[in-house]
Amino acid sequence: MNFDFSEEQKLLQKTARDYLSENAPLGLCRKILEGDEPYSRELWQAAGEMGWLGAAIPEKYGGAGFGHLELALLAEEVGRALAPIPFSSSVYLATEALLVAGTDEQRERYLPGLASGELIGTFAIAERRGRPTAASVQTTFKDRELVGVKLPVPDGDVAGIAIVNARDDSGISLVVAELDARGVERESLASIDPSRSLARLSFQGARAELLGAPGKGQELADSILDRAAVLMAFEQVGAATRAFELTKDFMMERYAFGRPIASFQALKHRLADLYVKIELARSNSYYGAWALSSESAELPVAACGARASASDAFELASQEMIQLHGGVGYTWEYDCHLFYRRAKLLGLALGNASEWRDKLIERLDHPSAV
Amino acid sequence: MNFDFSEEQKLLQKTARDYLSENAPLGLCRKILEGDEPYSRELWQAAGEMGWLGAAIPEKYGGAGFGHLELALLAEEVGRALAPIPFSSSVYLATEALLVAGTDEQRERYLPGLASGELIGTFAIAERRGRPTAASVQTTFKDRELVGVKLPVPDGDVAGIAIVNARDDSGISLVVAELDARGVERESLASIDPSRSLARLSFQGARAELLGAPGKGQELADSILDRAAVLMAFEQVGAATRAFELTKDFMMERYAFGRPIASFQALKHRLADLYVKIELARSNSYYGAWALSSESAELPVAACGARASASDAFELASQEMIQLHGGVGYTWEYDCHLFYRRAKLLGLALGNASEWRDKLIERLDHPSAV
Amino acid sequence: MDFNDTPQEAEFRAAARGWLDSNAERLGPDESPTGMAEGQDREDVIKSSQAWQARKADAGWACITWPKEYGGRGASSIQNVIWNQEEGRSQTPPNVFGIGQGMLGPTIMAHGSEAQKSRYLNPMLRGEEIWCQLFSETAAGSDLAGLQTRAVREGDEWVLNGQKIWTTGAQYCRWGMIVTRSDPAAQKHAGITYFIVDMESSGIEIRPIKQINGGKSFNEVFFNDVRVPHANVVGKVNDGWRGAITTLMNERASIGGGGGSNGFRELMRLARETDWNGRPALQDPYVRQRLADFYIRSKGLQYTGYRTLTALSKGATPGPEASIGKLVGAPLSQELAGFACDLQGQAGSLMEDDSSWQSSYLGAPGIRIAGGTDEILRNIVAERVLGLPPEVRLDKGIAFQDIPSARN
Amino acid sequence: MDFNDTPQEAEFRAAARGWLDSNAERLGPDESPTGMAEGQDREDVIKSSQAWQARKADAGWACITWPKEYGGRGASSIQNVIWNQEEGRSQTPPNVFGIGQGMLGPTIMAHGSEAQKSRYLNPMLRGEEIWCQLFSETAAGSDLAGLQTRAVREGDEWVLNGQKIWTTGAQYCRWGMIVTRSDPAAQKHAGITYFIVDMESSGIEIRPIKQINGGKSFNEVFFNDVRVPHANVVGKVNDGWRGAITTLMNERASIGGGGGSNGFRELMRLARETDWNGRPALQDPYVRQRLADFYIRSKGLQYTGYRTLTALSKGATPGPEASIGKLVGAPLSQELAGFACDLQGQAGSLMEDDSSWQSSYLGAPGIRIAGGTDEILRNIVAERVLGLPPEVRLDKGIAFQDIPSARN
Repeated sequence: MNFDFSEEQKLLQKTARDYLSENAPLGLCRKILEGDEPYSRELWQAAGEMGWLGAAIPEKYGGAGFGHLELALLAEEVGRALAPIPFSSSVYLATEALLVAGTDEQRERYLPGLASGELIGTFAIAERRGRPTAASVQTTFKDRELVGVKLPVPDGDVAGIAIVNARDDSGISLVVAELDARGVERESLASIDPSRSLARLSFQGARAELLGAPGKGQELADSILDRAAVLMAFEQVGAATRAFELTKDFMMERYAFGRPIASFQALKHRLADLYVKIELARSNSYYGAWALSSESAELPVAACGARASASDAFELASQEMIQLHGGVGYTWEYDCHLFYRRAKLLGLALGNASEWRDKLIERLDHPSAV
Repeated sequence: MNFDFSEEQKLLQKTARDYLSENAPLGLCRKILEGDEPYSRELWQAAGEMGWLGAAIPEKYGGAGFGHLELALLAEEVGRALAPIPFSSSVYLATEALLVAGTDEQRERYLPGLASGELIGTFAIAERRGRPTAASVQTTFKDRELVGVKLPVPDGDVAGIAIVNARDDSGISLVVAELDARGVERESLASIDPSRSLARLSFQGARAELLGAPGKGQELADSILDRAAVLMAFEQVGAATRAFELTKDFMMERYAFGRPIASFQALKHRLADLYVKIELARSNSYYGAWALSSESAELPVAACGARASASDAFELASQEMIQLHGGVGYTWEYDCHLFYRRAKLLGLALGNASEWRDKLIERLDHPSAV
Repeated sequence: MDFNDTPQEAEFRAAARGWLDSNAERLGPDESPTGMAEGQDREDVIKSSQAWQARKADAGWACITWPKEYGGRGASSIQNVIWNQEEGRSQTPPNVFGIGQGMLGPTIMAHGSEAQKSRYLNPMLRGEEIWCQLFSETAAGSDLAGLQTRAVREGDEWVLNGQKIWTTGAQYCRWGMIVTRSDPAAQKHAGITYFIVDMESSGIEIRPIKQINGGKSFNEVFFNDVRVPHANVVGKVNDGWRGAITTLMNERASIGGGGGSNGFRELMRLARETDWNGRPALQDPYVRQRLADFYIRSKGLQYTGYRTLTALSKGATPGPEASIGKLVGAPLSQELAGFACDLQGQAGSLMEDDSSWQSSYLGAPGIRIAGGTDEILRNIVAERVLGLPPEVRLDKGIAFQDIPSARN
Repeated sequence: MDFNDTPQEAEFRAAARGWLDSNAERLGPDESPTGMAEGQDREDVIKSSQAWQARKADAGWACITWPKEYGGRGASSIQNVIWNQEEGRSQTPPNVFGIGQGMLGPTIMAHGSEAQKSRYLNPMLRGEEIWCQLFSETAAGSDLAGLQTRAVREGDEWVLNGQKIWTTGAQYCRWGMIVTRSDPAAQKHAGITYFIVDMESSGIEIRPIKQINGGKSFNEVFFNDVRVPHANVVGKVNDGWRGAITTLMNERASIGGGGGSNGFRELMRLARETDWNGRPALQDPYVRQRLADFYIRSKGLQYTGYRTLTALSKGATPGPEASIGKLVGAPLSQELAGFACDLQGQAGSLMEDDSSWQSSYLGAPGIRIAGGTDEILRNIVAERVLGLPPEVRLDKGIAFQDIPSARN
């Protein structure tokens, strides 16, 4: 039984944590949140140089060739830092899509740029409010041209390529579209977390090409989402843990009635419950990482457990963070709201926790579908 | 604004409470639970003599003619006492069914006996595990004969009549069947709360007669269940309140670490939350009582709110009661389990809380159906 | 059991409605009175608010619960509720006098000198002078009596130094009431003095606080050698906690019964109009469970408010039970808004406008904190409603200055 | 990251499995070892359990974590887990020695006299003598150090009077270890003495406790002038709390990793087979949400157990983190069983047999209390895992006899 990361993997994680605590304090997130820049270009470039963006990309495509366990730990650190970069869109989604479904030619074309950070990718599947189904996809792909509107698209304002699901003659297919090309219009949209951007992408006959087999778009999207779900779970667990630690530290320092507020039993029990919730999410995420890295048939089930528990844990942590800080926690000046906003954004990014719970039982009920 | 019971109604309630605390201590419930008697005949007889059983029955049918507000308060007291009598089956269900749908002749035939307690009635609609629909009713009514099995039927072992839903040529209809007649077999079943009995009723061509219009069984059953739900909510709120009070008293008396356990903040907050939950259930139940007694079109919605919140409140109260008593709360000797068992029994008796929540939104969505 | 006024209440309601109908426009069933929006010209709002207040005062409809000798009409709690209901159905300007009229005026009546009563109460009632409350500090919120703003006597004056926070409307207030630490060597509750302070004094600096939702309705107020005449002490020196308690009790009493809309109807509409896995979300059994739970809690609160009103109507005074309203309502708002975001799927993270669900989700945490956190409210329910033993106190029986206020 | 043994672990597992396969029957994948059912003939069970224990002892497979000098093999924590896994896959009798071998034996090794070690440890290891733990009292559960059973010295003997509760197996135990109050004038933790007591002494009365689910696995044990030789004091007089702590730490350590079945698979089956509003309950989105939540918590526990095992495998010793298992698992069992009842509709209140959901629902509250209530476990997580400040203690620094133990 070795249900833990290796010493080398932990060293990589520590290096990342040290780098981020030096170069990406929460003030960096705040700077993007309050300013006009859509993301931190410096941090993004550095992440590319350090091999984080290509952690799971084989060396022959310009990646670092580490693997998914390493990537999971990097995601945890990105989460801890609330790093204001399009990491999830480009790395968990676009890159994984190409790894899962790209032709060799497509990989050669895009992966080196994604690994270095020169190219940002994203995954554009939402079209309207609610929980989508295959039947609700309106965007069409015909004669190699995309027509339709996707929104919101995370990081759609800054991405160079988008993986898009669209309806064609064979059903739903995935395609890859270059976003600086003719026939694409982008509009930035206000985000509940302005440190991470959202956009509307309008495709008006934009050129695109198939990614993976025609008519397999739904299955491929599900598979890509499963992979991203595990990585996102690590990002959420990382952020939840940071929120928890900051809250605990605050409560040890903050006195009321002559003693630290961390000494009040009702608050101690709240912290204990939150800690337990985060630890269970962490354990579920570990299992997801094992399933992802070992290409296990259990991935579809493991991804659901990791994603649902990590979403819930981060959301609760961000809510408790404000509440247990009291009045100052509700001020713009304190960092609590950075976590509160990010928790909602990440919680919705790949479908909310209840969608993943629903999928979980569906998959447990039909093991053949796994 | 007079959202309260009148002084006369409260006096009736106080009289009932005094009577029950004298004549139906928790030991009476325990006696039935541990013994072979299916219910307390003495208490039942007394309840008939004091007019409780006929509280909502007009005087011309032998009732006390008080009304439903009075009945609601009596139900609260029956709940407080965990009275081991077939009150809900006979009074909330069978009596209400006859009041709602009976012909004058049927009322004259049955209501005087139900009011005095000489006759016990029940409502037999469950046939199998799960949440039933009209389509799942298997019992048939043809040529005035019933064929089918109903289980579990609360108090079916001691009832003289049962209101039964059955399939006939016109759809689902309600019928009334006398249970001592030929073609009826009864079997007592083990109950999670042996102070209240459950039975299987097998109808093998038993004589029965229509109650209400043919084909209207589903609508009538829904309407009867709504009325019973409000009354049951009072019974549940009464029991929850008693559980709460006993727990609070215990925690004031019980010392650990040199102080009463009621002084530990985490436990204080638990009690506060439980109190609030019970008070909200009480308020929802008040609204239900108003809707029931005023024949308001809001009854179907009000009943859902009263029932769901009262079920949840009593279930939580019964669980917290054991937990906050600690080890002794888990012994047979203490009374906590009487509440724990009763909460589960009552919570399932008319359909569980989630069924009522589901109905609530269905009804709010189709106000025309109200 | 009915929802009708008693004959006396109906008579009072008719009188109130009669006056309101001749002096203001009646709102339609779906209209709400104008609120004070962010960015609206504040001076205009205050002027129209003052004009309306003066009109009410002239007709005897201002501060109706105040005794007649101070210009009120000695109205009962239930009459006050009725008046508020009726005024709420009229198109009237936002009220900016609540803190003074509801909390500070009654404190001055109870503890102030005759000179203070005759100087301050009438302009307060007429809305000519607006008041603010200077209570919370950065390190004294739930534990208000841990306040550290210093007051030192110099002859006939006191010199104030320190910092208050969460002060509503400090920019446009003429007067404030401030609790200060006048004797750090006394026990915690025994060295507090309560003052009326001229908000135009030199040494006062007001800075708006930006909240997490971007709003700026509160302020920090800094006191830097601010001089206050001794005549402005409310009650006795070092006995200010007694007056502060009066203010806080009136704050609680000013919480009305009833429980307004928390957006349930809008959530039903959202669920009806949102596709969820191929059908309207409202048809999804899980969504239904969540919605039903929100409805039941929200109605449970509303009906609890009816019970409170009934008690008031029978002559009771508002008690700590009113804490339930905020304890249930604030987390409910947060859950409901968060669920509404979730129901929108990925689009739930779009921040559309100030009245969106996203905006409510950002605003909700403040409601769970302001005016008593969830945790303080649970303490109040536990101790004052249920009679459970108080917390073990480590800050009793020693000088304030010896109470630990930070690690080491 | 993998689920394989290290080479050393694999070697140990092979050795264990080798011996087990030649001495017991291997269970099929869906079989469980025989448990001790209510009503089963207890003597037979004990005899077969003792026979199996002796066989293990002869081969060096008894109490493998004990040092070699006491008959164990000085095995590591992870080896112990592996052994338990393998033994659990064999058809073996229920183990009735756990309290002695897992908790009391290690206490005697740490604090006992040489005479005690040589007299008691070997028969304990071989299963020849069964032991029980006499700790909790009616008024000393979560606050164990509040115990009141008196021990008074008379020459070379001590006289014990009082009452213990929740003693497992008292009827068939040869020896017990009991904590007593030997000096009520000392501070709470300073006047406790720990004894080995002969359960066949006169003055001991054992009464089974009936639990709410009808079970009777625990007892009350009454001590009425029970005489214990001074030689049976474990550790020093009045210093028994130290030994008691050792016992409790070993209790915690004996909680294995892994988290067994809590009935999720059975609940899936129930949901598949139950009609809910016209279709299988498993198709209902609300039911799915509840099931998924149960699954995720249950798997989260199992994987947390894997993390603990991994740490053990790397040489760590079990810490207070193990408290999470019970803190999560016990309420989960109650919710899951309660939900299963609810899913059956009205039929959910039928009490069918001892293995029904109804029976689990009645048994679950006990799990939330026995061996540390939810609340005590939250304290442990808060204080020992997270390092939050301890509770304010009113029972320190004064004589035990002066600590309030009841109102007035």
